Amino acid sequence: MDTSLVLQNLLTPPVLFFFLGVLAVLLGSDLEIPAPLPKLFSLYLLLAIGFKGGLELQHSGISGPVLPTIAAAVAMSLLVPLYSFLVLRLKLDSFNAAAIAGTYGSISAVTFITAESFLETQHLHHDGFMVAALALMESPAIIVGLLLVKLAAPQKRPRQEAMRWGAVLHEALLNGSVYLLVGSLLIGFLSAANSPSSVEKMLPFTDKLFYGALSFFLLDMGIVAAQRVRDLKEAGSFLIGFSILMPLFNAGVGALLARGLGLDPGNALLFVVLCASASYIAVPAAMRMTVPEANPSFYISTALGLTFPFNIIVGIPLYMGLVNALIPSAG
Amino acid sequence: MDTSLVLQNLLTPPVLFFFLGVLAVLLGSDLEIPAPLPKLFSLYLLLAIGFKGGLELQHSGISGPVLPTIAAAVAMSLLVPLYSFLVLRLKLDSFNAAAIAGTYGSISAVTFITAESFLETQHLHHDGFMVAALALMESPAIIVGLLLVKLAAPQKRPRQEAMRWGAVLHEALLNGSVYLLVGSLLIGFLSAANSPSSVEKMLPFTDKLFYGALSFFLLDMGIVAAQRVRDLKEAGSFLIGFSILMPLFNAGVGALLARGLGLDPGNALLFVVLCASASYIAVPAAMRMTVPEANPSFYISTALGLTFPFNIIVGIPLYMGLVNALIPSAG
Amino acid sequence: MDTSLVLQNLLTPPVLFFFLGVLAVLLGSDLEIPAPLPKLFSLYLLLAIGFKGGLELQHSGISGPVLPTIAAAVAMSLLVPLYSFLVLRLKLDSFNAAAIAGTYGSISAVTFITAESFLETQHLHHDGFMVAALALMESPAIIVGLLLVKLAAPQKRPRQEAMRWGAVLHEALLNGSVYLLVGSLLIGFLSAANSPSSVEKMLPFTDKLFYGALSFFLLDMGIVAAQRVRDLKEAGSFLIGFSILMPLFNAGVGALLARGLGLDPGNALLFVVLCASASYIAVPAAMRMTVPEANPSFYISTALGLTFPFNIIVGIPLYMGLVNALIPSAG
Amino acid sequence: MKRLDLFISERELPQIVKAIEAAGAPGYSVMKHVTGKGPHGSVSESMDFSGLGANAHVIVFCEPEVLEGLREGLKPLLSYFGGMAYVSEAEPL
Amino acid sequence: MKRLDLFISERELPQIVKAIEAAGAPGYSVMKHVTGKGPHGSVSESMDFSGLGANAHVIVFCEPEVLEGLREGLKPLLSYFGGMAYVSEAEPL
Amino acid sequence: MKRLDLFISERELPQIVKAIEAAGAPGYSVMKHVTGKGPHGSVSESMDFSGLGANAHVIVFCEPEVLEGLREGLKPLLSYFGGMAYVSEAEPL
Ligand SMILES: Nc1ncnc2c1ncn2[C@@H]1O[C@H](COP(=O)(O)O)[C@@H](O)[C@H]1O
Ligand SMILES: Nc1ncnc2c1ncn2[C@@H]1O[C@H](COP(=O)(O)O)[C@@H](O)[C@H]1O
Ligand SMILES: Nc1ncnc2c1ncn2[C@@H]1O[C@H](COP(=O)(O)O)[C@@H](O)[C@H]1O
Ligand code: NA
Ligand code: NA
Ligand code: NA
Repeated sequence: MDTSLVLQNLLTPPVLFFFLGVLAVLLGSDLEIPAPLPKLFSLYLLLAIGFKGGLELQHSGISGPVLPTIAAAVAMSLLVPLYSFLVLRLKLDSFNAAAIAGTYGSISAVTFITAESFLETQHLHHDGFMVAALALMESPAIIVGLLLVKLAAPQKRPRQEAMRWGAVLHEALLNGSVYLLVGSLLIGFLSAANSPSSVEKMLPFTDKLFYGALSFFLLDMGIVAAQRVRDLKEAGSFLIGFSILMPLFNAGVGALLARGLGLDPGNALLFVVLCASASYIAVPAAMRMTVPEANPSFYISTALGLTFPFNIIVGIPLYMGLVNALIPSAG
Repeated sequence: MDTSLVLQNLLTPPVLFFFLGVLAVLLGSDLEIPAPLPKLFSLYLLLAIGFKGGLELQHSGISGPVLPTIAAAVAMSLLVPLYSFLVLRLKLDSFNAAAIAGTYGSISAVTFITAESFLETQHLHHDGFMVAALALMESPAIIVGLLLVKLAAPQKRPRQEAMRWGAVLHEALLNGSVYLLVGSLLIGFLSAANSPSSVEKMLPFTDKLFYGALSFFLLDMGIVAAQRVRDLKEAGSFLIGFSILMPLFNAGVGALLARGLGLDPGNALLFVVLCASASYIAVPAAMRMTVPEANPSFYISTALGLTFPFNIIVGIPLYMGLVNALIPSAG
Repeated sequence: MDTSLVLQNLLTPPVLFFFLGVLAVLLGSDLEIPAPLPKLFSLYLLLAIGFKGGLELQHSGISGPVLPTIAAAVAMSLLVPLYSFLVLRLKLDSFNAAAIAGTYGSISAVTFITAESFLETQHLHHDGFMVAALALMESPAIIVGLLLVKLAAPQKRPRQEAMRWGAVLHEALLNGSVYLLVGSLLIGFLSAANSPSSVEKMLPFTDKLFYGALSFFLLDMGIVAAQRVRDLKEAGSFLIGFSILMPLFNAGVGALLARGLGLDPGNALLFVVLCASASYIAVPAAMRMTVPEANPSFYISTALGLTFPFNIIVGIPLYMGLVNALIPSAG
Repeated sequence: MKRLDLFISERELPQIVKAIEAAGAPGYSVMKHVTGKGPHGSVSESMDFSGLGANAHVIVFCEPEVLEGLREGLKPLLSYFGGMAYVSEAEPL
Repeated sequence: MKRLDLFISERELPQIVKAIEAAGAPGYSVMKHVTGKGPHGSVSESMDFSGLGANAHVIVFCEPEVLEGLREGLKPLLSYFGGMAYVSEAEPL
Repeated sequence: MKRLDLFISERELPQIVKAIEAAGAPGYSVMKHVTGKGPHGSVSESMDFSGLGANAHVIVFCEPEVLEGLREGLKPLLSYFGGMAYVSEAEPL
């Protein structure tokens, strides 16, 4: 493990503000970022990352590794929940196992963004189509999670109609955060083709502010993640182990796939981070609706209380080391 | 109708984000921008547009077409409610007719801003004094609206004292959004004269962010406008027709006036847009207070559910075509 | 008193927006910046001022006048409450006297920031270590305030346990705003040393937006301060006199100290402003918890309703004049 | 003791509060951002940006005598501007 | 007249409101951003950014007959999704 | 069953919640951002930016026995910090 990479990641404003938030909770400070301010930053980050991805996708075009990479990403978002479910069923009932499995098949946009920022400090190139992969990995995992419930859960559920496929697909595809991300991607794509001068005028908002807004949001994420640590005790050592080992395993699979796809180191890191991260935005909201039998504190505290901090703090530089070992830099 | 202008307008981020918001409602996405975040953007836009207008007014000075244009704008804000009222009385009672009439005499700052952005993509010059016209068109229409109620409504209203002129003038002149717009205009004007270095330091906030913040706000406006479409059915075909035809008529009158005033194409477009737009910020809040007998869903859904989207999407390029036909460009 | 300095300060956007807020209340406009938007700006300003201070501290290093200045600042935050308490006890009970005394020993970050902006329009240099002084003056004053209650108040208080020293130190040191300011300072300091490229990416957020965000926040501060003026009547002429004369006296002491410390005019002004300002962010929240016997409208309305506007409008240029008289500019 | 629950538009809050104070109520509490539906239709928070706002929920605990004054002062406002008011029983803790 | 106080997750609000309307209630009021604790654990506002949200407090004033319909429509939702409901007495002002 | 309505400063919320939990209440609900007026004067939201905040409205539904414990735990807090508390009757739906 390349400790200099870890240190380089650690001493940047986004990660330090994340720590500041965690520490606020541990020390008992009353620092608080009241609702709906975190929502403002969350909406902004989704809009900006989508828009920037759309611009880059327009410039790079849809060729070369684009489609295979996106296909591989979607495949991972279908596969990860399946094998996660099998592991989780060792200790948990079908409802909880399916909800957590879906969470780990999906992605964390903030982890992705932090990895992008890390790449920029490393002066490593990455492509806009990775944002398309990000956008397309959210929904399939939700659907697989719910499919697992339908197949594996006790036959008679009181409100079976809540599981109508229409409702599930609706939740998976039109969930606010998925919708905003995909919509902004399309808007970036269309604007870049038709109105370069208007794109220019968007950049101070979507580009220049981005890093600072990410740092501010991570301050809140640090607070929220640390508040979840208490729940982890309730979740027990099995889930704690799962929250670290499953991302590591997924990262390994992701790195091999990235190598097979011929991705360059920057895109490879992002691909690995997509595989290794777990959703705490779109998926919990979907699961609460469609698998109310599952305990939210399980799927939120694993994804947000442990996997997210792990990825932000040591995961990203660790995966960079892995990528560097597997994929020789072109330079 | 110049379809290339329509397309150029359509494929810019502000209009596309507006569409994204509309589509979110039509498709049933749970995308939501919770209160008071839209208020943040609304306050910001008023502050920034006022401040920028004040700067430009300081630089251009108050000469040439400035005073006649402002006088014509105020005249239109008095006239439009009068003939609108006559039309509306064909089908509606005095209360509703007066409230809607006032709405159409007043202006929509967001439509104005979107038109400014459109002019910039067209590389057409426009002047700061148009913001002064914008600021001065809000209050007279409110007053005329209430005057119409007083004159035409049944003599005995239960809480006559609510219609004390003091209260009405207060609401018209000191309404939060009118006040912020006019105040920011004055601050821009004073700062530009006395402290150019401080103006320089304001610009990243008021200028650079502007386009992105407008796009974000229009995402919410799209959501809110689409939610109003349901109310339009209740309003019936008369009001639906009114919401499209009255702006078109007002645009025609405005274009002729702009030509008479000798405005160049950029300022002419803004003048037309002021005439053709209807208020859904200052006026509804004023009407709710002073004409509670009127049905808010009528004056909000016409101005916000139909006239606003119409102007944003096809109105602006349409009016540009009209201006281009009537006023030969100096270039 | 140098009236040209007063005018130069007056006609800048931050001070004009403050006036606009005050006037909104006086005229009865319904302009409102709803919660939690002011909190967003308040958090942002603390984060940005801390971060920038940390950067500058890293560049300047901890040498020369840094430590003596910080020590003098902390000493003033201990001393001011002591002699303020003696003065206040002439008319008030121990609880109210201690709470107000603590308020005046502490500082107002927004006054400090406005003074920094004033220095920039004056093209006067100032150093990052002054932000460290700012950060370190908040807590001691809170502690002295509570010590005074403990020593001087009636022996038997109903909930003595609320005054446990642990709780008091906790409140003083981990109060959200103190914590965010100190944390951001450290993050700026660490980032500047280890990741200059990431600092570069923070600047559009922390630097470029700063002046505009300050102006927006001061609009709200104007509203809030003017709403407090009513309470001042209740507070009576003794407290009104105190709110003006005590800052002037503290400014005098501060200016002499600054001269003794050999500070250059820019840093000297900031030092004076720290001495002359009173806290209305960290301290009231702390006092409400730990001296509930004191009347909040007293310590809030003096610090926020009178001392703050006085400092913002005439204090800063006045103190500049004083500094100019006492400390010859190096240039 | 009586408990009065009022649901009115945020926009009318200042007038309602004035009437409550005029009736001599010993205190009141206000919650804004209330949405809902009533005889006058649906109220959402979506016009909040315009200053129009949603509903407010006002609670007043008072003696029965004060309630009479409140009824007198509030009824005309409610019938003119819309809004609902309900009374129930309560005791201080 | 009856007063019904419901505490449910914001996420289930649309379904709860649908059930209230289906039961023929004359109106209802909704307050969001409610935190709290109940048999299913603590609810805070910290996940608000994710669309998960906190609790909502729904109040319905209605006649006793309507309450029966509400009970029928709401009970299954509450037992499936969690949430609490309490009834008390009230009168129009 | 009993219903307890508390109105206190947001700043004292953690201590109040602690007392409610200590009294063994089966649950509680909290609404922040409550403004109002009482014997100790007016409370607005304008100091929210400073962390001082407005009032909170806390609701507890519980059995009469638990109410006794709540009274004991809450009364000293209310008399020291200010705040009001009212009790009424309610039944589960
Ligand atoms: N039956 C009811 N139960 C609870 N809240 C109600 C009821 N009827 C009306 N409301 C509330 O009172 C507000 C004003 O009612 P309205 O009379 O329609 O203006 C509505 O928007 C609801 O928030
Ligand atoms: N005894 C109670 N008193 C007041 N509110 C309660 C009570 N029990 C539950 N609640 C509220 O109802 C919500 C849902 O409860 P539950 O999902 O059943 O745990 C809680 O989060 C509280 O806001
Ligand atoms: N009679 C009342 N009716 C409703 N709410 C009240 C009443 N009295 C006090 N309150 C609420 O309780 C809060 C605290 O009151 P206090 O600190 O005792 O002045 C007030 O700010 C109001 O929100
Ligand atoms: Na994943
Ligand atoms: Na108009
Ligand atoms: Na001080």
